[in-house]
Amino acid sequence: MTKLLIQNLSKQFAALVALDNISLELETNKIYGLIGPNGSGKTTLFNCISGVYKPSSGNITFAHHSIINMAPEKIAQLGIRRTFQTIRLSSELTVAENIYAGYHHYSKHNFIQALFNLKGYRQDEIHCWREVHRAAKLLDIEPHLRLKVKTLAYGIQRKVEIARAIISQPQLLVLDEPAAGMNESEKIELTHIIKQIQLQNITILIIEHDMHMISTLCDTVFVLNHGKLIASGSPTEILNNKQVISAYMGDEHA
Amino acid sequence: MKRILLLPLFILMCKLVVAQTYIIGVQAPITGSFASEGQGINNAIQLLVAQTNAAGGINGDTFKVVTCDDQGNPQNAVICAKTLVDAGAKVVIGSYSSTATEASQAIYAKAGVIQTSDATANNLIVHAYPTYFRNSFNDNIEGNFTADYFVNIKKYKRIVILGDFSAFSTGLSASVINNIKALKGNIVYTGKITSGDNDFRAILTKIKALNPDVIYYSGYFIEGALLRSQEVSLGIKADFVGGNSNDNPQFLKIAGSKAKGSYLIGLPLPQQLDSQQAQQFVADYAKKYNSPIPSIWTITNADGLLTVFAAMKAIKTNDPILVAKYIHGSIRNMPCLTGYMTINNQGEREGNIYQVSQIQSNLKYKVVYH
Amino acid sequence: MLNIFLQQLINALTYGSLIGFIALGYSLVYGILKLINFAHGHIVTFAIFITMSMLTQFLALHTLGFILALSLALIITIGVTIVLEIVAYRPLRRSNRLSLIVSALGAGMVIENAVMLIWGPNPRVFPDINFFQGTINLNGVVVSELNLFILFLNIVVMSILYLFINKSRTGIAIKALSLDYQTAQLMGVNINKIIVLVFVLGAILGSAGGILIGLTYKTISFNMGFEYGLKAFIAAIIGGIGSIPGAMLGGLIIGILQTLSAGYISSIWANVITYSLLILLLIVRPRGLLGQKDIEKV
Amino acid sequence: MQVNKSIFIISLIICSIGFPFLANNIWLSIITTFLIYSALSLSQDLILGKAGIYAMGHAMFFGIGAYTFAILINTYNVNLFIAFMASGIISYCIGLIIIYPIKHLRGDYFLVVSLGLNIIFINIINNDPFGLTGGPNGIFAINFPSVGGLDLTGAKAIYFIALIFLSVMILLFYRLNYSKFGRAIYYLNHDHIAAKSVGIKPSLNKLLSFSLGTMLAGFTGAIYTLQYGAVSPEAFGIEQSILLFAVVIVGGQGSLIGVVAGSFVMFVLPEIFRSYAEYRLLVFGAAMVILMVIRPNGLFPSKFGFFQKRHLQQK
Repeated sequence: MTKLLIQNLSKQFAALVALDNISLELETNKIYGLIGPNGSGKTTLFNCISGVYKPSSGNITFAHHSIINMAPEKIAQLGIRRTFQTIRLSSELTVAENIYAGYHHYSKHNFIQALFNLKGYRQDEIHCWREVHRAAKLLDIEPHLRLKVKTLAYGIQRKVEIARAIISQPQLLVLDEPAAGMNESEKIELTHIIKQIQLQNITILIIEHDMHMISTLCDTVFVLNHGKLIASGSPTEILNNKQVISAYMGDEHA
Repeated sequence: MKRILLLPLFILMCKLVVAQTYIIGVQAPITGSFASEGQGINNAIQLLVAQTNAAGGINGDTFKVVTCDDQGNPQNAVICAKTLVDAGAKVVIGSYSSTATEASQAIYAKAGVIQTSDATANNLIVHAYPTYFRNSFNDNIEGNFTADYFVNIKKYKRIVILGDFSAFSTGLSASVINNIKALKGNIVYTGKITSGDNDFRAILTKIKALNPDVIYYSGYFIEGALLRSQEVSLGIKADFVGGNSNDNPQFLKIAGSKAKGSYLIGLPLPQQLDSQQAQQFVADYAKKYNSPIPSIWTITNADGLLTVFAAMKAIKTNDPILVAKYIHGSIRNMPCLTGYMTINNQGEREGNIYQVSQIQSNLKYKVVYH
Repeated sequence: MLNIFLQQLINALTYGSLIGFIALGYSLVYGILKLINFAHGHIVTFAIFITMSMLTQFLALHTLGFILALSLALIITIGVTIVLEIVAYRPLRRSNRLSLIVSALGAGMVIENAVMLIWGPNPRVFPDINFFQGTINLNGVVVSELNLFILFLNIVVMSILYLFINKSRTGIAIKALSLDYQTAQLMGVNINKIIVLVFVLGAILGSAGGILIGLTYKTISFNMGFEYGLKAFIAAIIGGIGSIPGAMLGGLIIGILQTLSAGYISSIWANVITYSLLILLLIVRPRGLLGQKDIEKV
Repeated sequence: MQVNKSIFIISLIICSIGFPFLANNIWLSIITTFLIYSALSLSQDLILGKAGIYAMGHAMFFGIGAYTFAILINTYNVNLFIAFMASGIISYCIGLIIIYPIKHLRGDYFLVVSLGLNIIFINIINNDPFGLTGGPNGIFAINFPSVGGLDLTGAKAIYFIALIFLSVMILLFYRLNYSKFGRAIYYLNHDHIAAKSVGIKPSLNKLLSFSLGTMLAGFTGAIYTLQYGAVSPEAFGIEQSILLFAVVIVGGQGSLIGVVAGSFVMFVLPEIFRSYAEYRLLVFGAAMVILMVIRPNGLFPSKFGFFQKRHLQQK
């Protein structure tokens, strides 16, 4: 079943064509990889999907909704959640409070209930606290829940971001270089975690430079170069694709 | 816990300040845009009190001045009024502006403190507080005088009235306009400028197209002088007439040679006061503070205090209620720095010492009508 | 009717240029530090007063005295600006933007009240100089020589500044710094030196505007910095803060709007009309007229 | 810690109730002013510190509330309570109407627009539209009707009204952090891109926090009118707006104690030094600079946390 459908998507910044007529399709409950050299338009594509950028032309359909002119918060409410290349957490807040942000939209109490600490508010808080725990458990960061984010190691902060994105049961999770800055053992752990997330019925699209991780995780890989989709297929197909090799290594290696 | 203990301590401190001598309060804009006027009033009152104390005080009391800066705004005026009442002031001079005066009136009246101010707004007398009296003349007297001069003496056919957004200027403009209308004069344009601005060529260019005989400005001297000099440099032939707040030596300095030929309607300048007493006061002030008296308002306020002193001497008591009662109605033609002081039952100063002076080519004032 | 309109246009352009000069100071500093330098208007006031003092001191020497007085005044103003930068701005460069703004507000209060204490609360009169005193009357349209000089200076200063920023080594360093602070530092740009330079440049341009204000309107007062500073700051924003031609353009627009609304619609509602139009302009062009649209890095 | 804190709060309550019976008139009036301005600064903090909207025209809404209250009572003889409610609601509506078209402006551009609106507001009330605002003089000597035989214009009565209002606001602000709305504006202020990516609506929350801030300012304006019995344009000008802006930064953005302390520093300390008239503002300005240099995040930087301790302990 098709989850996300991108048709003829283009994005231009003044003279620069960042995305050039991209079309791709993601199916439910699979893990997709998005690779390509630096500046090939991977993050721009993510920003178009999550609504941060307005595409110049083309269409994006998610679960039968056209999300092309939707505000980022609307898209997030539909069930597309993302992480960022550079960590965007509130460093003054604790891990729990940061993860809670992802659940915010589903929190049900009103201001009067919060003001007087009424029953509805208390129940809501307990429920959300449970959800926070669940997400933290999945990412294996439960022990850090009460610590401020700024005191934690980079690898853990990355995981907090992922926890924030999955707490509300998204249908599509878009991860922008989740393993950047992690060491080998952390990467292995992360690979395991992402597989666990997939088991929650979540479709995942992931930007990553680590080919090993991509090939162990992904069902399908898309390759971008200069804003164009130059290849797609299973990891083994991609690794042997001449165009992909030349994009990465330069023409003389082809 | 320490923080909590500090509060009562503050309160105690404030209670201790209550002094033993007869206190005269000055509520004036020591800072802010009227700072020069406020400081002038404060200086003059300090000088008078020092002189009176040196002469042995009155009825056995010596005087002490407590000053409060109201910055010319009503909110601070209220705080000042409460401060001065609590400091034990029995007489308060101030404030300079009508707004600040009006805001503080009720508090002084309630506390039985004599208040005198130079503020000219007509509505200050509406409540007829028994303790308030005015030491200058109200807008209506000036409006009447101005309208009469324009319509009957100069026979202007096309009159332009300008003002700024201050309460004072708005009140004076309204009064002049009403009086001109009553005399069937022809006003071709009324407008306002923003005080603090320097460039009025836009409005003057518009006025130029209306071809007026006279431009009257009811605001303060800085803008007045700028209006005059820009009027001349734009080649507008109309006479320029400034209201009483254009009476300031700065007017001549700012407008320079362009000032000549313009008229000012107002009270005499400090230097023009002819009485011996006034000249002595002007000289004493210059000697003590090493600067000239900023304006005539400094002197009318000094007159206010002198009136209070005179009343004290006349009834041989310093009780503010009795003094105030005496002032309302019993002070008649009392010689003072600005001529003669007459206070009616409402606390309004009566009479009229307005004059029209024209600036001559040697940049001196010459009284042309009074 | 045409005469009147031309006269209004000249009024607008000269007034607008003066505002523009001060606005340049806001824009330059903003370009680098993203700081609304609320003290700028007061620095300008200080420059005017110190120039006045120097001029009255040296005016007997005529042209030579004029130059001497101007240079001395400028040196003192630059000194004050540098002290201000080191004391009030430098320690806060890395913290929250808003604290920098409040520090600038405080610094402005200090300067304003210092001017009041030094020169007194009374408005003062700027001394007359020997040149630019004449006026030219073209068929009823009056232009003073000073007005012409202001317009001329405006063009000269703009061109020099444009060349300086775009062609000189230092200018390019300023540009680099405004684009990316950290990279510029890595590239060997001496940040402290450049920032001081920008403040000084702003102060010089502001002083020039201030002195021209003194010459044009004659009257100066300790609190004039607030009014002029506010107008100039708004001009800088309207033009697109950070942009040099934008600051001048913003000044001219304010001059034109104010003149035309007071001259043709209503003097009583002039401020309402002017500011409403300015706000409308910002609603339509949220980054000012010549401001660059910044793309947020995600 | 917990016991200490309750002792502190209880003594604070006792002190604030006992204060008017011990203090003299000036101090009662200064402290009442302080309470009013604290409430006003808190309402500015909701917009500036909590929601991160650079609004520098807050005195305008304070003025709208004050004028509404004064006009309703003076010209239309409206019931005191209705007039009070109206001043908040009208301020709220105007705030909503004003922010709607400019909600997309960011940072300094918003700041300039709000300053400009404040200038327009002052110009309008100076022009005495429909003879309602009394022009530059303002409205004076407002006669407040007594409510149920109680004279609400006595110094003590106004003190308690201001105290109750401020207490309500403090409670409101204290609980704000624990509510959905408070958390939303925190995330948006901190990183609006990240907040949007988890589905937090930026414009709705911006509209809401701005208009709520203006509503609270409107109520505060009504209490101000009650205290002074007069309104005039000067109290609502841009100088006042800039000062309010500074209070929030000096105190600490988003910090309850900080903003109240900031109001004390900016509004009460100058009263104490009133006798140094000429030097007052010089010292005041220098103090602002020094304070910012020493404590760039304000006197009491905000400590934000939105899970209550007992929640954390539950699991």
